Amino acid sequence: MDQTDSVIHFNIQASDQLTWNVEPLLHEVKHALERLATEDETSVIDLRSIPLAPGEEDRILEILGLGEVVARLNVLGSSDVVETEYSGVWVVTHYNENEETIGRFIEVTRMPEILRSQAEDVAEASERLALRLEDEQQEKQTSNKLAVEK
Amino acid sequence: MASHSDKEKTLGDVLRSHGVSRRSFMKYCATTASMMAMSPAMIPMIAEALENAKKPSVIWLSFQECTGCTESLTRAGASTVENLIFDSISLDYHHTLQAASGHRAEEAKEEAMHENHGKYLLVVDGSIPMDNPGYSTIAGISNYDMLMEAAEGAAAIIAVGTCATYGGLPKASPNPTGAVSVSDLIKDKPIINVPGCPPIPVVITGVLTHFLTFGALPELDDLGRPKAFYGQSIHDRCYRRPFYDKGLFAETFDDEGAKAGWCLYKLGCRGPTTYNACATTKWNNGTSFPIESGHPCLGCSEPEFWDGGGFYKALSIPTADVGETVLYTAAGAAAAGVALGALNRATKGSANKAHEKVTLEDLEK
Amino acid sequence: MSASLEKGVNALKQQVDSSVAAFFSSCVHCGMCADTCLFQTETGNPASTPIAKAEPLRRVWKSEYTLLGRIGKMFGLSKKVDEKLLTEWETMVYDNCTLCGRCSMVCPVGNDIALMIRKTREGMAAAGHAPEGLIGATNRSIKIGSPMGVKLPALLAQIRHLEEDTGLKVPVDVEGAEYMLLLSSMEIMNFPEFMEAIARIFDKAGATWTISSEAFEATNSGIQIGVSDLAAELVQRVVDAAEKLKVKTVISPECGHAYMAIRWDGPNLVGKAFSFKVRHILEVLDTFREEGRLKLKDKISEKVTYHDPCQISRRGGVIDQPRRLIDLFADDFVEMPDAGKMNWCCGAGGGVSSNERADEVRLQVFKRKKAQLEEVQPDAIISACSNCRIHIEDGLEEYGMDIPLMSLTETLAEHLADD
Amino acid sequence: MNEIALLEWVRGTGFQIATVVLVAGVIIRIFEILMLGRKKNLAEAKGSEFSSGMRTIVSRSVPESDSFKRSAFTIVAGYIFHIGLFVTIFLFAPHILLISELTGLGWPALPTPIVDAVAVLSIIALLAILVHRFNNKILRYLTTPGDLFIWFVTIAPLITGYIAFHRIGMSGPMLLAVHILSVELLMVVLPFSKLTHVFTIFMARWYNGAISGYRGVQS
Repeated sequence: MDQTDSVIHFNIQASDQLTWNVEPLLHEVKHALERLATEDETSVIDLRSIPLAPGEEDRILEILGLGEVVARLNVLGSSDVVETEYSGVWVVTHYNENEETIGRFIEVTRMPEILRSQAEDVAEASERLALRLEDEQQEKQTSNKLAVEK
Repeated sequence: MASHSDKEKTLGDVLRSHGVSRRSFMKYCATTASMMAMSPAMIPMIAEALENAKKPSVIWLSFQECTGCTESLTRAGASTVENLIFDSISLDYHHTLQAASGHRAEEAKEEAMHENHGKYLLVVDGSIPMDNPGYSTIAGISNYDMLMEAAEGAAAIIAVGTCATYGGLPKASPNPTGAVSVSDLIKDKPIINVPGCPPIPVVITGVLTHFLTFGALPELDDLGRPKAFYGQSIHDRCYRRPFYDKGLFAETFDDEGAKAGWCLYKLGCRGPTTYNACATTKWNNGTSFPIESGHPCLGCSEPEFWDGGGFYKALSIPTADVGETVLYTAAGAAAAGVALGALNRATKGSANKAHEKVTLEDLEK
Repeated sequence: MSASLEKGVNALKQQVDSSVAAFFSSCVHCGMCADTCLFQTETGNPASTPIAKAEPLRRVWKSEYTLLGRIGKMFGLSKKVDEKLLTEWETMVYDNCTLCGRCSMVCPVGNDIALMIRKTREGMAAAGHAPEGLIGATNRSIKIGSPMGVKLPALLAQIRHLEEDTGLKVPVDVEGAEYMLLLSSMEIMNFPEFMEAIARIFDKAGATWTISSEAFEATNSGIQIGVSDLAAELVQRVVDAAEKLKVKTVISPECGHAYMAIRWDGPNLVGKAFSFKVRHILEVLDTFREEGRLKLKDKISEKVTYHDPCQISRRGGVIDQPRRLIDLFADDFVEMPDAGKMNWCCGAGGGVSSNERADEVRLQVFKRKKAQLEEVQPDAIISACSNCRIHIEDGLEEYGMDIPLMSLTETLAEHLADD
Repeated sequence: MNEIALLEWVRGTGFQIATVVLVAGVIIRIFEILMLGRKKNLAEAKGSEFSSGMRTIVSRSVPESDSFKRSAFTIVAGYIFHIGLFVTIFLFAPHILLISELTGLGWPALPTPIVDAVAVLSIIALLAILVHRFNNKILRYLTTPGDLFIWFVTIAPLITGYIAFHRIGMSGPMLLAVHILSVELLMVVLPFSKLTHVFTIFMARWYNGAISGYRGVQS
C-alpha cells in the first residue's frame, strides 16, 4: 500500500500480530486453494471486510509473495492483478485515478475474471474495429479516387 | 447535470455511451460491494442489476448545514463510474453543485419533481428550524415548506449527515432554532438515515447503488441506518480491539501506550457505542480513520453526540457532575439521619416510659 | 391489642439498640446459623434456624426503627407482632433454644443471634407467652428464693449433715470473709458433695469464705424466662447480701447461666457496678493453683474429657482454667471435637431443663453430645455445671450409655494432698 | 427515547438519582442505627471491647472449621461471588476510571480476561446459590420474595456487564445503558435492603466481637 507511508506507524512491527486475523485468513486461502485444486471452485476474499491492524495486510502480502504474473490494468485509474508465489492465489488491487487504493481482494482462481477480455467489450471492440476498417477502406477508396482523378 | 436524452436508457447504456468499459464497470461493482460489506459472491449479481437499471433522478436539498457533507461527497475521490452515476447522471438539483442558479435552478427542480413524481430520490442534508421559518430559507421558501413539497413526490428520502438524521449541531442544547431532523417531520415516506459529521461519502453512493441494484431500500436498523454500513460498531471492527480485550489502554495522548497504539477507551473513545463503517471503509480514500490516527472516536454518527458529555471522558464515566450533588446530598442526609435517629430515640424513650414492671402475674397472663 | 400483648411489644421496643439494629440490617438469610444449632441439626426442623427465632423482635425493629418500616407502617404494610405469631414462636424461642450462642460465633455478618433471642424472650414473657415450667420456676425464685423451692432450713440441714459427717466447717453469714459462695438449688439438694469440696479446698488453701443465709441461691430464673425486672430483683438480693457481709468476691458455683446472670448481666440489671468482684469457682480454683495453694496427691489414669458449659466458656470466658485444673489430676485428657468456645451445648440450658414441654426435644438434640462422646470414648466426663450434669446423665441413660460424670470441683477435692 | 438518549439518561440524570439515593440512604441508615445507642456495660470487663470488635471484623471472614464442613457450599459459593463482585467492580479498568473520576482515587486494573473469567465464575456461583436456595429446606424456609429480588439485583449487573463487554444481543449503547441501569438499581436498593450488610457488617461484626471480647472470648 503506497499511502501507508503517510500513516503514523506507531511502533508496530509487521510481525506483531495484533488482531490474530493474519493466520486464520491465510488458512482460509489454503482451504480455498484446496477446493480450487480438487473441485475447481473459485473463491474471493475481500481484505476490507476483515479488521486488520496497520502492517498486517503487508504481512499477508509478504507471506503470499510474488509469483509469475504481474498485470497492470488501466481501468478507471489502474488495477494490479498479481499472481502470488502460490499458483492460483491472486491479489487484485484497485486504485482510483489518484493511485489510492480503493479495494483489495484475494482471488483464488485460475484466472481473475477482470483479467479476461469481457464479452461486451469484445463485442464492442469488434464493432469498433469493423468501423475502423470501414473508415480505412473509405479513406483508401477516397485516396484512390483522388489518385485516379489526378 | 444529467442530460434529458439519458432519461429512458438503462444505466448500462448510459455508461457505455460515456465510454466506460465492462472491466471498469466490474471494478466499480467489486469496490462498491466491498464498501457495502457485501460478499464478493454478490458482485456478478450487482453488476447485472445495475446494468439494467433505469437512470435514477436525485434531488438534493440543503437546510441548516455547513456543506461539510457535500464536501465529503465531492472529495470522495470516488471512481469515475461513481461520479457518473451520482453526479452526472442522477443529480437533478443540488444548489451548491449545480451550474444553474436563481430561478433556473428552481425550475430545474420543479421539472425534475414533476417528471419523476413518485420515483425520485430526495437527499437532504441539514436540520430544519421550526421555531421561526425565517431562520433558513431558499429562494424565499422556508426549509420546512420546501422539504414537505419535495418529500411528497419522493420514492424515498436519504437524510445525509447528523443534522438531517438527528438534528445535529443546530439541535445541540439549547437548540436556538428549534431544529429537528427529517424523520421528526416526515412519517409517511421511507427514510434512510446516513448519519455522520460528515458521513462516509461512499455510503451515499452505496445506498444509491443498492436502490438501483435491488429496486428497494437497503436493510435498515432501528435508527433507520443501512445495516451494511452501520451494522457494526467502530469498537467491533477496530483493529485496536485486542488491546481493549487485554486491558491495555493509552492513558494520555503522548504516553507509551498511545505510542504503542493501545486502546483509546480511557481517552473517551465512543467506539463501543458508535455504529459506523469508519474502521473498515476508512477516510481519505482508505488512508485511515480517527482511531488509526491516534484519536478516539467522537461518536459523530450517533444521536445527540454533541450533548453526550465531554469527548475525552471515558464512556464508563457518568456525564452528570455528581461531586456537588453528593456533597449536598450528604449534608441533607446527615440532617435527615439525625432526625430519624432522634425519632428512633424518641420511640425507644417512650417505650421505656411506657414500661410497667413485669410482674409474676403478667407471666401467667 | 390486648394489654399483655401491648406490654410485650413495648418490651421488644425497649430491647432494640444499635447492636440489634446493626444485626438485623446485616442478615442476608444465608442459613449458616442453622447449621450451627443443635436444635436444627438434630431435628431437621427449619423453624429452629436461630435467626428465625428472633422474628418478633425483627418485626418491631423493622416497623419502629427503620425509615422504610416506618413508611410501611403508615400504609399498614408492616408485618405485625400479634398473638398468633407469639403463640407460634413460643416453642421456638423457649423450647428450641438454649441461648448457647454457637450461632453467634459463626454468623458471617457477625450477628449475636443468641443475644437477639434472649431479647426476644423479654417480649414473649411480658406478653404472657412464657412456658409454664419456667413461670413456675420464676415464681418460686421470687417467692421462696429458689427455683426448686429450696428454703433456708433445707440448706442449713444439709450444712449440718456435712459438718457432722466430715468435721469440716461451713461458715454462714461470716462478715468480712474474702469469698461469698452462691449455690444452685441442685447443688444443695442433688450434689451436696459440692459444698463439701469447697469446704475442703478452701480450708487447705487457707481462704476465708461464707454462705449468706439471705442470698444463697445462684440461679436466676428471671434471666432464663427473659424478665429483666424480676432478674434484677434476684440479683439485688445477692448484691445486698454481699455488701452486708462486706465480702471481696462473690463466687458463682458450677452452674452456667448463674454465672452469666451474676457476672455479666447482674450489674447491668441493677444498673450499678458492683462493689465486689464476681468470679466463677473455676476461676477461683485456678488462682489457687497459680498461687500454689492447690496441691494434689495423685493423678487418675482414666481417659477423661471436659464438657464446656456454654455460659461459662463461650458466653462467659472461662475456657482455659478448667483445662489447667484438669491437668492437675488427669493424665489422659482428651478434648471433644469443637471443644472450648465452639463446644456443642448439652441441650438443656437457657431454661430448657425447667420447661417440661421441651423434655422430648432436649433428649432428641442430646444426640449431638452423644455423637461427640462416641467419637472420644472417654471413661469419664468432667463438667462444671450442675444443669449440664443432670441433663447429660439423663441423656446417657436415655441412649443406654454408661459414662460417669464428675464435677471438676469435686474431683479436685477428692485428690487434694493430705499434708 | 432512542437508545443513545437512554444511555445519556442513565449516565446523567439516572446516575445522579442513584448516587443521591445511595449516599442519602447509607448516611440515613448509619444514623438510624448508631443513634439508637447501647447501654454502657457495667460489669467488670475481662477484655477490650474495641480491639476484640476490630479483630472480629477481620476474623469473621475466616470460617470456623466445623461450620465450614457443615456449610461448605454456602461459604465457597459465597466467597466466590463476593470476591467476584469485588474484582469486577473495583479491578475492571472502565470501573476504575469511573471511581477515579468521582473520587480522584485510582489504582491499577486487572487484565481484562481475568476480570472476564471472574465475572463468569461469579455468575455461576450466584446461579448455584439460587438453586441451593430452592433445594435446601432451611433456605426455603428463610427465603422471602425480597431475597429473590435482591438476588436478581445482585446478579443483574454481572450479567449485563458480561454481555455488554462481549456485546451480545443488543446494540452497544443499549447494552451499556442496560448495564448502567442495573447498577443504578443496585445502588438505589442497597441502603434499604439486606444489601445494607455491605456497610452494616462492620458494625455487626464489631458489636459481636465487642460483646464477646468484653467477656474475654474472641468471637
